[in-house]
Amino acid sequence: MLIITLTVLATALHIGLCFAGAPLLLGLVNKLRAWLLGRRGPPLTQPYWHLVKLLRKSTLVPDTATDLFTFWPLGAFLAVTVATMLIPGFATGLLTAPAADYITVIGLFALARTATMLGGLETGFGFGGAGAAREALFGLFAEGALLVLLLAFALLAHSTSLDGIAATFRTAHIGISVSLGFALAAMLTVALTETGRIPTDNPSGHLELAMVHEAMVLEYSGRLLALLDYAGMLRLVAWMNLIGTIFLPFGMARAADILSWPGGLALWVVKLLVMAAVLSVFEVSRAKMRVFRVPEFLGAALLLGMLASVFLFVAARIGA
Amino acid sequence: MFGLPGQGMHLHLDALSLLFGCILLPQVVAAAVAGMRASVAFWVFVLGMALALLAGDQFTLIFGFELMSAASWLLVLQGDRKPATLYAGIAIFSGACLIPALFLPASSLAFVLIALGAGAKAGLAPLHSWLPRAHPAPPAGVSALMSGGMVKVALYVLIRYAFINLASAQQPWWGEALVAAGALSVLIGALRAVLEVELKTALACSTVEHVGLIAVGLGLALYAKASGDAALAGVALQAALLCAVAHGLFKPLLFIGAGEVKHATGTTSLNWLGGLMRGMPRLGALMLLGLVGMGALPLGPGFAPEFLLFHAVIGAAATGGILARIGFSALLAVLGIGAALALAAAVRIIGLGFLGRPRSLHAAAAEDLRRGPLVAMVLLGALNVPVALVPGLLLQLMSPVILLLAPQAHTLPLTYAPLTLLILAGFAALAAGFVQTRWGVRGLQEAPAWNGGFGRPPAWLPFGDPHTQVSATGFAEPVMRVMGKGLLGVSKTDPAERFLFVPLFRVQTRLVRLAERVRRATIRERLAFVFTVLVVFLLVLGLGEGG
Amino acid sequence: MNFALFAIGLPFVAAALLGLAGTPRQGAIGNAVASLALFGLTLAVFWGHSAGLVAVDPLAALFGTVSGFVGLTAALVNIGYVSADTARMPAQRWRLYHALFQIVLGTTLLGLYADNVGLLWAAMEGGTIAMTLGVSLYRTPTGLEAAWKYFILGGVGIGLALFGTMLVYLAAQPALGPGFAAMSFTALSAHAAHMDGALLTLAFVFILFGYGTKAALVPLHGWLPDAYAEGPAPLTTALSGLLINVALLAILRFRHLMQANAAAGGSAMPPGPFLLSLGLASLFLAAFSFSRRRDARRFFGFSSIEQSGISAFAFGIGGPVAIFGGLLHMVLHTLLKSGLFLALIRAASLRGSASPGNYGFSHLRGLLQANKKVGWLLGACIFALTGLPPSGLFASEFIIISQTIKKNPYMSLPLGLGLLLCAVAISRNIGPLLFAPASYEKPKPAGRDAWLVGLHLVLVFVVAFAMPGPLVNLLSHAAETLQ
Amino acid sequence: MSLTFSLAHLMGGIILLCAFLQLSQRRLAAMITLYQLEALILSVAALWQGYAQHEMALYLTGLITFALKAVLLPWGLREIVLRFNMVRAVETAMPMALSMILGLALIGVAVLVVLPTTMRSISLTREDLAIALSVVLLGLLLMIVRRNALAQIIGFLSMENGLVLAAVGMPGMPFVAEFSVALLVLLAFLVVGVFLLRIREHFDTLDLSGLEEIERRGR
Repeated sequence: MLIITLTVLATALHIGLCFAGAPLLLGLVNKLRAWLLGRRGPPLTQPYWHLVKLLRKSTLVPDTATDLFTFWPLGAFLAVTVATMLIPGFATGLLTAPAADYITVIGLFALARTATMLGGLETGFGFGGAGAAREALFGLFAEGALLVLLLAFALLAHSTSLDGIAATFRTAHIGISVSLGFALAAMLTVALTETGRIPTDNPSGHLELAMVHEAMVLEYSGRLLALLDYAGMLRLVAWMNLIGTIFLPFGMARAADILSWPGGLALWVVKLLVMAAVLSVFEVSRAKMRVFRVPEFLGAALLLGMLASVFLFVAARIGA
Repeated sequence: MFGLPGQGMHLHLDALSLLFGCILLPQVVAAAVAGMRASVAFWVFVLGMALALLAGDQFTLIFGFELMSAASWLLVLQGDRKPATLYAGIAIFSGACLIPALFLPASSLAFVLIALGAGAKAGLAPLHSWLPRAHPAPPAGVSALMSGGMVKVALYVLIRYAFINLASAQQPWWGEALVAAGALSVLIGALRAVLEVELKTALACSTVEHVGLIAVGLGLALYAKASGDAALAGVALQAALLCAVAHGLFKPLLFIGAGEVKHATGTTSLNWLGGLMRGMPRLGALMLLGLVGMGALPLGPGFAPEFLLFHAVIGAAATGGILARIGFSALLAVLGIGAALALAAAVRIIGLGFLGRPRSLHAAAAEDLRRGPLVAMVLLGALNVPVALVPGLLLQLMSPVILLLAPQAHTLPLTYAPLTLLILAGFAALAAGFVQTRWGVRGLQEAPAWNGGFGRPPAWLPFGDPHTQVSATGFAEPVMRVMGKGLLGVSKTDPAERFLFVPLFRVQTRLVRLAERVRRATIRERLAFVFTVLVVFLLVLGLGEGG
Repeated sequence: MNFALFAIGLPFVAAALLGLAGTPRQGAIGNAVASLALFGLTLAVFWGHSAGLVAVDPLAALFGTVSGFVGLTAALVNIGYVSADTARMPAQRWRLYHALFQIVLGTTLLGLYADNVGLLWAAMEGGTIAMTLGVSLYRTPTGLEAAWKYFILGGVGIGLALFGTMLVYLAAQPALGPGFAAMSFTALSAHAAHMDGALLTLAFVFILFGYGTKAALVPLHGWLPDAYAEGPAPLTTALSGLLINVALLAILRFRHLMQANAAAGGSAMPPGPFLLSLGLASLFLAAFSFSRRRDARRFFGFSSIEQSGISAFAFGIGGPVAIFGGLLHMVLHTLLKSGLFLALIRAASLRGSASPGNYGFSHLRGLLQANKKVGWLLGACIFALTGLPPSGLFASEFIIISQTIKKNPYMSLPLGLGLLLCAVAISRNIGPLLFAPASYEKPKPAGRDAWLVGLHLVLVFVVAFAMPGPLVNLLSHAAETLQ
Repeated sequence: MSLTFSLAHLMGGIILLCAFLQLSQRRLAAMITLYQLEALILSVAALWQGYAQHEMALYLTGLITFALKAVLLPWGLREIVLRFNMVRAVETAMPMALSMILGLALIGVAVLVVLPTTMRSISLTREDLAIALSVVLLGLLLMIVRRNALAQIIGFLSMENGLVLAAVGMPGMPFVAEFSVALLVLLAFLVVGVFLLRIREHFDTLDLSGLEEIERRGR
């Protein structure tokens, strides 16, 4: 009984923190980027105000759009939300753990991407279409890479559920192996693409011909745009959670024993901070690449993933 | 009594044929309702499939199989004369491969023949390139049944023989070969599904992809059976069979819908459609359901099979040597890319066919579903829901089939729980709604969209200039540029045609010329033929008996 | 009483009468009446008993009945043909035509019923001569040329057959000694074991070439397509299939002698290879000759070559079941092909005239516009030729292929390939023939005798898939004895 | 008895020689003469066998052969030659020498084929059979190497002589007369066929190269 209540509590806490903190995390990243660029940058709470402002504004619908226009942002938002709920943050063994299969998560991200693409095609003008086409292209290699990576993890952890992977990686001493290095590199590549950061896409750039994600949401305004933006923030959190869960599982709390929560929470915040810092440093130090170089970028990630699983085999053979 | 002289015809029903019968039934009903009721050839077609499924002896099996081919050939012929001959060729080829295979003792040769025959009929690479030509030709109901049903019957033959009748002689490489063919079909099928401009052709290509998925599952199961891996066999079979069920439900839905698009707009070329959701909302909604399945999106009917299939591949990769490891990780990559391609294809069909602005006045003036097709599509759509939401239940229903195919296989409960996801999504939706109502502003106001700085369209284009929105070709262009050129070449011709059919036709023409030369022979030359052969025979005789 | 003698005699009497008097139309009607009586007699043969030179075994009786039936339907369609085409020939030549019609039937029955190699040979020669005259009946240059080919090739074939027949007689000497006994099939097959094997083999080669010419096996087929295309349709196409049957049955019987001798340890070679090679040659030559045919009757001439090749192949495979398949194939093909030609005559007369030269595919295409019934019937017949179900040929071909796999697996590969090519080549023509958009014409009546084609088709289906028990026993027993 | 055989051999040999010489002839008239000789010998052989075997049928055969083949047919053929004035040489399809070599080879084949057969207690020895077979094959060869319809007929006729030669040797073989008569009907038809072809003003020559109408139309 107690355990159940604790699990429920932990899950609620996880969900609540993720949802509440998502804008903050984005604000943090923007702040750090600004600092690294030598500017003062917007306040940390800027994203919250942004959302509120959008909620207050009235929502426009292009006259050429169909009735499903309002549906796509909701779809994208819901998909990301569910993904965020599934991916463990500060603790393992959450209520959602049984459903939290890696492949399901990939599917949910694909679902979100699909909804965004359709939203981009909705109005029937050039930019949305171009953005959707490019997004579809990126999706190809991203999914391939993610699946190949999963193979590496599953072979190590003998499980494809995120919880299982995290648990195994935390307890069993896998150590720093070459394959995990490859896997991490590949994972980061895919994460950058999926969250629409530099070098594959520029979240702050609004040059029509270059943008991908922005192009698809170009026609959205008001609360629909708020939904989309909030979904973007959640996606960032979700990905950071994913990477944290798989690659930095140490010190994660167990939902069942309340005593391990504080440590877990603290470590989780630290992990997010570190990742945000790394992300902003990386973004500042790199320039956006041409659209048709992105597939090569992701293809490299795919190959890295395959290498990872192959090296695992070798490592298993040489007993390392 | 009816049947082979002196032997008659034997029927026999078991779990496997029952399952495939269940796959077939709704499509048949739907196709009949959708307007094929009156056609005799259609019912002969159905009869052939039923006979093939219920066959208790080789004659009945081949009879039904070829009857199915013949009837569908006639239907294709009525639709479009061009692909009919190729289709007849493939159909008879599969018959010519199957008949020997049924009589040979259980051996690898028998399996190869079965795989060739059934694979050719199912559109398994490299013998697939007829399918995107032939399946779109007949009326929608028949296309639906061909894509959703006939292909399954071919797979049924493959399953029955590979798993049951030839089980005594099975080799690991059977599975590997099947997996390879399946992977190839997945890649080519999905890629072409993204590139094709014709709606029905794109759907047919996606059929090739799904046949590939099923073949991969079956191949893995064979491989597991041969290497005695019970769990893997179970999950692989689950994947294959569930994929067959799902595909048998959403593909006919899509084909019937495509037929309605054709009926309403007079074309199925995505470059002339657009904005149909406005004129045909019901069709749009049903197509959306089907396409969610085709794109293997979560909460759709197509996701659970992919999910299981990925698990199966991962499970297979854990076993075997370094080559198997490399091979299976490559397979996983191919499946992932294939899934993403299928997703892109689905997005393309929805986004360019049903959303955005019409690209032609026909598309703008389209009227919604007729009654019959509506009923058919609603039926299929309703049947899609349980596959999408309670796949676990279906898998339990299928367990006897799986035990029939792989007696030692044991199956695990499905870890993909769509209902849970729905509940979570419900919570989130409630929260979002609350926030909206609490702090947000209600109401939507229409405003002209910014058309990217293009000039005002002429008055006779009520929906603006079609050329200012992305075309189907344009949407596929990045994929074509990155993958298409590599796999299909610039001309977008299927490699199977380039490397298989074209050379064959060349040989055939050469032989025809030879035959013509013989026919042109004068009387003297004909006498000379006779004479030479006679002398040859006599020589054979003399030497044969003298020596 | 011996109905067989009446059955053989009737046509010749009728031929004499029809040849002497009557307007074309009267002749046609008399023809039909005679054929009807003949059909009755061929049925009666089953119950009559016969001995001596004309001793009918059940197999012969069966094929006799089939021939009678085909003759009857052909004669019925012939009425319409004649009355439509009267103007093209003077009356006395029409008389000749009707006489020939009956003579062909008579020689066919003689060849089937005769229990004597000499009579068989004589019958074949008579048939050859009658057909030759029939082919050159219209006196067109191409017709004369076709007739000339028929003369030369058929004559040579007949000569070789005669030589073979004499050799058989010679080979039977050690067993049966001089006299008629050495020429009767029953006696020969009873004493096959004691015949001179080497001589018998030699004889078989000549028989194969002689009667193979009549059965149009490649490379002896040269006369057939032109002969089919140039003569008056009911005579040279609908009936000529019957002579092919006689020739195939003769080959089968002689093959049986050889097989029995070889089986009994005689010095005869097994006959399989000869038949297999000729059969496959026919199959493949036909397969590649189809695609460039412009004249429908030539086209189906090649298909006849293909079909008799298949039967020869089945006989080459040997064994009761394969021979059963071969015989079944012969029966089905005879019924089907004659029905097809009747439909073709109807179709051609829909487009004007059914006289030679009006059977070009380009001339017939888009039949459904002219008349749905005829179009579908013709399409069904052509489709049935491909051997895909529900065509009856499927059953026989299935039996043959399965036996081939059991007996001689490697032969099943070329057989399957050949069948595949032929079926594809044939099916290619159906589309244009039925559905091609022809220049607009208003639908014409199908003619009263179109139902006959349907009757043929139904018979083919029933015989193949719902064969009555007695027939099964008859055929399988015949196959047993002739294996 | 030995006299019977030796005489039979002798006649058979002469017939074979005639058949062989026909290959070497360029002019129709010569061929016809050779054929006439052949038929003459054949009738004599038939009569001789009839005498040897006391067979009425064989006497009949011999008479028919003499009357029709040795007298009537040659006359008819000569008529045709004169009528169409084909006295000059007819063109051959292959060099004389080659055709004769082939002829020799064919005789070899015939012997080779007949060799293994065991003739127990039959008046017709294997040599006779070999001769008959060679005559048949030579006749066929003649039909092939001559471009002229008439030459083809002559070839066919000599082939048929070979048949009758084999037939008369068979002890008590029924139908011999009937066979030869039936064959003759066929031959008559061949001749009539030539007339038909000629009567039609279609082919200005009997050279068969003018006889490929259908092929040229390529149906």
